[in-house]
Amino acid sequence: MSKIGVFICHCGENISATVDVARVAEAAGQIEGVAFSTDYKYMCSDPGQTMIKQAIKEKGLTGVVVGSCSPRMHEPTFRKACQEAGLNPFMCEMANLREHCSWVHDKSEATTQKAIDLVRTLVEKVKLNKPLYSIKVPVTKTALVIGGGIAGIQASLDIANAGHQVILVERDPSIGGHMSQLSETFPTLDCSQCILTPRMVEVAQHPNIKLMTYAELEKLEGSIGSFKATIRKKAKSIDEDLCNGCGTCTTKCPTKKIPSEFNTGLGMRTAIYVPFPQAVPNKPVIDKENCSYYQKGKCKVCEKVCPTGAIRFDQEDELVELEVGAVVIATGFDIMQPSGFPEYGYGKYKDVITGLQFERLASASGPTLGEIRRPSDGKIPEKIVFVACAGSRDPAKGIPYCSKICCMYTAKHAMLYQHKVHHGKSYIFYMDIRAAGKNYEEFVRRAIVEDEVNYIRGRVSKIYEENGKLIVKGVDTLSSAKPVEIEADMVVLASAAVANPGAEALAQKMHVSYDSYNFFSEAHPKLKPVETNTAGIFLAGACQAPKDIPETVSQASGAASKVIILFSKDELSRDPLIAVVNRSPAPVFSTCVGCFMCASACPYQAIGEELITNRQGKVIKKVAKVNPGLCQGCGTCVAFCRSKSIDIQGYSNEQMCAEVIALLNHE
Amino acid sequence: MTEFEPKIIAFVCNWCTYAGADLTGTSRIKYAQNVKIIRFPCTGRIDFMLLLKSFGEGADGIIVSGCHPNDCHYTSGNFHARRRWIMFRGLLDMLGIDVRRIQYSWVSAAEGSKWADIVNSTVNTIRELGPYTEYEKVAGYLEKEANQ
Amino acid sequence: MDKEDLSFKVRQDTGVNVRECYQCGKCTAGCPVGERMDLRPSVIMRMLQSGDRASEEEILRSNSIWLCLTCETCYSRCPMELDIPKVFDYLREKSYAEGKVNSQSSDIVTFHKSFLNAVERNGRLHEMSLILDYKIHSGNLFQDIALAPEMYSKGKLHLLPEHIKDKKGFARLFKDQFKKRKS
Amino acid sequence: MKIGFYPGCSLTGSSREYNESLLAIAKEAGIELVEINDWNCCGATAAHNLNKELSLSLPARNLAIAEFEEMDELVVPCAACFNRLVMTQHELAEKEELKKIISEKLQMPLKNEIRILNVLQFLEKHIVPCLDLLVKSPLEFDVACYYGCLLVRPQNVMKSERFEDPMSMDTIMQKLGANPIDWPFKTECCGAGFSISKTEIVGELSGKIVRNATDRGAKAIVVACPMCHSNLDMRRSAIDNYLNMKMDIPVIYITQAIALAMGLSPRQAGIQRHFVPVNLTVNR
Repeated sequence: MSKIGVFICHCGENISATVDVARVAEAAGQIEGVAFSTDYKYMCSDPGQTMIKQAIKEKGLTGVVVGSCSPRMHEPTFRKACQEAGLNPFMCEMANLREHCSWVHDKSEATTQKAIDLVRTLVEKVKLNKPLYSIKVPVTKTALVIGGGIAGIQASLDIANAGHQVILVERDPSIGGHMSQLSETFPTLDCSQCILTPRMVEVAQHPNIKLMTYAELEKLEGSIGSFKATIRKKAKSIDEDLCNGCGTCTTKCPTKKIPSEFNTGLGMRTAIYVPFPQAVPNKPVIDKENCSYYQKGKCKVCEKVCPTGAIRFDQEDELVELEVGAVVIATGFDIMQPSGFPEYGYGKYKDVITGLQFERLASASGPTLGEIRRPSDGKIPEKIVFVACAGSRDPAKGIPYCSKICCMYTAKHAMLYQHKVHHGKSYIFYMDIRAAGKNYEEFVRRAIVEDEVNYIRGRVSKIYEENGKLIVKGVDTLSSAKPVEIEADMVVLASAAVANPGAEALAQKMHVSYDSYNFFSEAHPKLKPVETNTAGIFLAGACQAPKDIPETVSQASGAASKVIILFSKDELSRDPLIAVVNRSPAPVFSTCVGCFMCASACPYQAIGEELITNRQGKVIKKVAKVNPGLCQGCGTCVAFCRSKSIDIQGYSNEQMCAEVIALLNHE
Repeated sequence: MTEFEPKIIAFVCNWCTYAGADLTGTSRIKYAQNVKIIRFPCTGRIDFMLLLKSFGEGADGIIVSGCHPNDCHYTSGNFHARRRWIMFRGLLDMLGIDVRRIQYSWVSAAEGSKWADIVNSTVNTIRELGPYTEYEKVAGYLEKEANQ
Repeated sequence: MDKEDLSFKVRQDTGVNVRECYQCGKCTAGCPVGERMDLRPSVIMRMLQSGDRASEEEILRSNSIWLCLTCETCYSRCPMELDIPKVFDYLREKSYAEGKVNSQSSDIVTFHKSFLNAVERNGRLHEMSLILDYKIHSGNLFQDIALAPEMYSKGKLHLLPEHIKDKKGFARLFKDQFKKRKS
Repeated sequence: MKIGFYPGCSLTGSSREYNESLLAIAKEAGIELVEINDWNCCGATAAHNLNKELSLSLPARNLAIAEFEEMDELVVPCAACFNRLVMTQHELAEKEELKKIISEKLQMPLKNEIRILNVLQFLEKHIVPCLDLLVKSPLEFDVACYYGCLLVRPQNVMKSERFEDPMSMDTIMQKLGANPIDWPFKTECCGAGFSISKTEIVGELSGKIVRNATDRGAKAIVVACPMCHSNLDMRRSAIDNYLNMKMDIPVIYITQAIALAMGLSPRQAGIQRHFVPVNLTVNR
């Protein structure tokens, strides 16, 4: 005979404001098998927990139901409390009276009645709960970091320096990410590559870091502590051990007119190429789509000139399987192609460019060696217009959010322009200046006051070309919305920061959730900003939302420390809410008929065979057996089993039925 | 005369819809009291016999909701659920249960308002359909199932 | 929103919630007649947000609402997809009904009225009568005097109007339409 | 093939040539445009400036008539009329109540289902397919296709893709052998209904359009709207005043262009009715 304790929480006023908690506790007391029932202002508080512990001891409770917030919030808290009082933690269940009741309904009889129903349902369930013992999993102390931008670099270095193994996977031929494309960085105007490249080299040389460039995640299985990752190493068509990075091949390659991704199409590269001089690793790859050998079957110039004979045309993609204990996603962001802006003529007029393209123009390593020259005719622009919020804060273009970094980099762009073109005039059309950050506001003021950048508050409606000039039709909303028309030589659009094109697919491979803009979702907006809702997978940088460098670096270190904390233990305990095949005494052994429908349905290949033999060792019966190490407890097998021989601990058929019945029969 | 208040059970998965419904709460979006949630690890876990059971026990309507396609926390549970749901519809016809009494949907952890909409629209649909009365039929069927 | 606010009435009639406007000014920036307006589109949206009676009066008496060409450029580019032309339609109708038409716009309104008169009379627009009616009411007797003969010579003007047959049914459409107007 | 036809007031007067050329090319293509019986003025800008109900009831009457005559397509060559009719159909489709009121006022049933075609849609659907056969004397010169406001905006109702840089007219002109230039004023406003009341505004706005087209080497501006045409053609003096120089680029209707390409005589195309002399044989 079970003795259940029911504890109803007011959650301050959050529940008690719309639910008559006293009545809920009272009604719960009437339920058969309930030995104790009460309500209290804050069940999660110390006194609240003590109240539960005492009741368990004094009343000898066999099960506990806490009617309070969502189990996703406090289930661990209360289960721990029960454990401390000597009750098996899995004998404690929570009725969600806040998120699913008091917060979504108005104060009324029906609301209180619903609360009572929810509590009764869980009481009936907990009656059927069985003590469970968590499963121990060993921790593989190797971290997988996906993305080799500043976020991935920082996370890798931190984890590696803590003495753990790191595998850093980068999609492109070199690490460095967007930061390596930037000219100077706000608010200090120090050269981006000067501060980044040492870190890149450190990564390459670190004994604990295994670098895999030109590679992508193919598959991720398993769970926290013991993931199995499959990486696709795309064929670089060179033997990395033989190649010494002399660069002869890249200089000799006849196919020279390929728009360079690194220079955002403003410069050219060859078919066999190193994306940029400081690339890490500084070894080339062959771009098959553009290589005349792969396309037309002849050329092989690189092979002829290579002093070490490192070219491998027959090289194929390679799939590598890795055991890792944790994953850090640091895949960064992309910028919205302003082709969504017919009124601004991007793609139509050569001299309308994006902010990232301007970075390359301003960069000493860029196509113009740092001189601001417009793409169309190489002329130095006398008048330049910057358009902030090009795509951002623009629901009509599908991006209602603020990209956060544009205000600062646009101020920086204008500043750099003024420093390089002294007689030039620069204008920035903006809606608001968002410069919250250490020394940010001061930076913007400097641009306005000292560098005489002209800020005009208003959006641009149209940009068109008329005899060699770009006519920018804007407005000054701060002087009775006077229309402003500027004849500019060049226009820079601060195009919105968006999620990487591959983000959605990647999220699905790893089963982490993502928002409607395909940015990865953190586990809690405030208290778990680097965790995902999948244990053991963490977030760093702009893959979670637009971020500037300082923020990215701090989040990366945050993610790294989470990994290090995880690796500080040798084994983890996992919830035992997994599938089991029933066993019964001879001669039945199990109701399982060995059809293995379950095995075919299992997404984790967690179900194998078990042979039941008699004393003579003769096989009498073949039944299914769940491998507790692999089973994740989804329960798909349960729904498939026709003989009802397999069940999920904690979500058993019996328990679910009890819930259904309890929920429906209240009169 | 008071309006018919349907009894509706929601079978939802722990990772997407349950969290989505939590978000509805945190965003203080109001919806009808008629729907009560039972938490499952995954829609793949849901044995559709449980749905019949619910009708047998006097439910007027049911919501089944989990992760969007490809977003399943367990890779493919929601696909299995979908396939079984399609087979299950046939059975519903056989038992003369109006398919509209079951709302099959996807609600992610980020779709708090969508959850509220689904609840309210389902409640309205069921109100129009009126109470479900033929439990005996279902109960009978379930017994047969059990005895096999 | 106060039920007395003009913004409230605007929302009721047009479904446009002026609070959604965040004053980026893109509407004004692209407006073909923005330069000439006394109150530019974005300013009018701002004044509507204020809920200030004096501003509302100013809007209804403004020249801008009549200068608007309803070319829909503002609407097509508004980041918030606010139907500003629809708002202006409402403001014009109200301004006209309450006899608050700005003096500088009188010729525009006169033209519109003459146009409708011509239509009311014949069911179809007879350009000759339109021009005559307009000249009489606006007083610009000599404007376009050069144009008419050439139009006539090119067969673009008929001396006699075409009439539609169902005059009664058609008249019904105009019944009571302009009673509201104070004179 | 019979298709409903709503000429609208301008086509019976100031833009007769539009009407004439349209009917001429339809005839060539073997298409009969049936003028709907006893149609009335759509109310144009005037109505929706002064009186919402009229701005709906006037166009609605024509829709009702067309539906009564069991037309499933209604061609409305005048861009202004087209805009009013489509906007009305849209508004009434959204507001069932309003539709009832208007329908009662009309004392006519109103299904509000008829498909309304503007001239470009009509040409694309019914004329373009047979152009290859009918084009006799290709127009081999640069043209500036000018769409104006009413054919493309509001884009959510007009369902216009590329509303900033429409191409439908350009493609048709290409089929006629002409070379449509890429220019930024395709959908800028010409001054519309201010032709008479605020001529100086028309002078400025149309002036900018005419100048840009000329600067970019167009030999003619092609239009599909009587208001645009009268502003760019009949108001040329106001334009010249604004630009203080004489602009002689002619303005022709797309239908006239087709007529000429089909080898019809300038007279059949109504060319002689223009204020700005059209002489397009120059650089053949």
